[in-house]
Amino acid sequence: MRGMSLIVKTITNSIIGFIFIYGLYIILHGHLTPGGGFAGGVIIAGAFVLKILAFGSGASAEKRSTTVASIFESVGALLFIGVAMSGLLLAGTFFLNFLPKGVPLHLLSAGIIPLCNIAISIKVGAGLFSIFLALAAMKYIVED
Amino acid sequence: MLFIPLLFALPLITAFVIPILGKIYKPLVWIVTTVVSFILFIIALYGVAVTQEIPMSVYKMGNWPPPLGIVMAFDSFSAFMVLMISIIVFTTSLFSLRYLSRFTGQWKFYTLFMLMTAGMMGISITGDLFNMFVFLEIAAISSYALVAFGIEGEELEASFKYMVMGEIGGLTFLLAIALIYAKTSTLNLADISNSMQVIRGTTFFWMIIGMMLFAFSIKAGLVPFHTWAPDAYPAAPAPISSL
Amino acid sequence: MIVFVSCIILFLIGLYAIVTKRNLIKIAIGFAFIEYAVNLLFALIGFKRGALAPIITQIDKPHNFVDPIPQALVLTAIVIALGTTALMLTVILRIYNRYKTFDIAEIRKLKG
Amino acid sequence: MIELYLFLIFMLIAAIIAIEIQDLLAAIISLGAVGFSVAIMFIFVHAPDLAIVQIVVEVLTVVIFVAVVLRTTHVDETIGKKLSGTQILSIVFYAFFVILFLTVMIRSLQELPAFGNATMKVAKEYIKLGLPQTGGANIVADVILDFRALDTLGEATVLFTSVIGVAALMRKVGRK
Repeated sequence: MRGMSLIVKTITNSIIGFIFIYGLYIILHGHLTPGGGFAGGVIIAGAFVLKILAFGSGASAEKRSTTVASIFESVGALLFIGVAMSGLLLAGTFFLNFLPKGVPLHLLSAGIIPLCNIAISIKVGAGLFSIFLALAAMKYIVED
Repeated sequence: MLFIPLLFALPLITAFVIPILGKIYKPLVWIVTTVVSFILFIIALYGVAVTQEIPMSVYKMGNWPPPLGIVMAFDSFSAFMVLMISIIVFTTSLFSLRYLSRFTGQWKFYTLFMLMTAGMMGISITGDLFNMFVFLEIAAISSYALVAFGIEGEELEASFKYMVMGEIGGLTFLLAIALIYAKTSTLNLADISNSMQVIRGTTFFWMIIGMMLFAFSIKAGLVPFHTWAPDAYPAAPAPISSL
Repeated sequence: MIVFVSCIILFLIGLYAIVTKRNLIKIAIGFAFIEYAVNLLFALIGFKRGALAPIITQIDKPHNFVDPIPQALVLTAIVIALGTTALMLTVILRIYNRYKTFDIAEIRKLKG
Repeated sequence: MIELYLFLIFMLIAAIIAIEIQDLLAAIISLGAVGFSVAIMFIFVHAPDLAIVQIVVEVLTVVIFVAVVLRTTHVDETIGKKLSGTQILSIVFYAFFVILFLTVMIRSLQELPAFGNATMKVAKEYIKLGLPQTGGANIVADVILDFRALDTLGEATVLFTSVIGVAALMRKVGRK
């Protein structure tokens, strides 16, 4: 049997959703409460790490997740710099907070800050997950 | 003034795109890198032309006034630095193709190369102390990885040695930033030099100067701290040694 | 004053590991300590007695907050430290795979 | 502030243990103890953002360290061996350096504002302008993602760099 014992697998299955939702909460409320894109991204990456540790994975699955993670990482980074560049292109200044500010203390407020949080969380989650895969799970990355 | 953020944003975007391009069609990576470094060269030439008319232009990130936001200061010295960097980067990427054919994983090389370019561009134009540290670390981390790119024994050892020296320098710089912030309560370089005039001659002043000198001389490989350099240069892939 | 000096002592403990230890993992741990020391010193600099965490919960009350700038900078510094630590451990792992030892004295060229 | 001093002492003891112990796994656990006490001290100085990030980063650091040690060896063979000449020399050098550094450092730390009295020249502006001009209630988030967003872009780039670097260094063969 690959991975850990049945008890670990069952518990993992039942809590992994909660970890995910907690991470999403931290990301989306980054401009109102402590936390933010980085912490939430790491928590979501932690959910994937837990899944791999509990269930184990084959070499092909690891190769596939490395590819997916690296694409997600690039996409997150591009989103972040895209927010910055759209400030430059639409309003004339790099990193200008060009969106409407909204009602203070509400979820939909603070202009570009929640967008940046989401972009950072995608980038950081994917990046740290691929560091984990490279250092802990896989033997080597084989170039094709 | 629009060209100033492009100097580091363009290589950053390229670096973020390359991992996707590398999965689609490999030769595209080299073409994109070379084209981008040529565009950078043109921007740098334009920047030199601008400094002939306006000697000092300040770009405010996010339109925040100087002590609040991060500013980029572009004067004739930084124009010269940017021009030098872009020339080296362009020629290096032009001639890197044949040299790199011996290595595997070439798109990773080009990603790190572009990140290093972005870091060095950022160092030469930033006007904010902490931002300088961040760009310094981008350039440093990508160069540690590039020195070890061939993953042979010598390269790994050189990279580790370089990493130990470089990180001691970087963290000393961060400690100096913390102490300067505690004293002056600002991070803008112009502001800091004004405040430093006031406390000139105290122990604190000399210690900060010493720590900064130590950090920069490690980074630049000056005489007492040059021990990493002879190892790192031959070990690195030849295009990187040129930087 | 005492809190600042304890941060400096942690800095010196980390530097001690880097300068005198021969084990590569111990050197990496030393770097982690230096990073913690600088981050902690930075966060302590921004502390203000009797002030609150810089998060606004009620708009109309007067705000008495600790300094938010060191917190923002340390946030960045922590992540940078994570990046360097990961890269350093990768290099250490590859060095071990090649020489089968963590001892820098046995890895011929790393001496000094 | 007595709790802060207690955790500082705990942190220093754990740091010394981490450096001198022979079992590398135990050293890493002590590293984790130092990191978590740093996280708790962040809470004492009212920095909840930092505490959260420090905790998640610490977990990740410990996981990476343990992964590397489990793939290699967890015995530090160099502890207990006789000190070599270069080592004795570096300890002597280090002792001189510590004396010099501590005297200079303590003298210059006395010129700083005392603990608990931050100057906050620029920070006052951030607190005043944070909510009205950026709309974020968390001032730290305002600073890192709006006032000083370039730093955060740099931070994300550093992480990207190290991920690419790890991927580049974990290739199976370097040369064709």
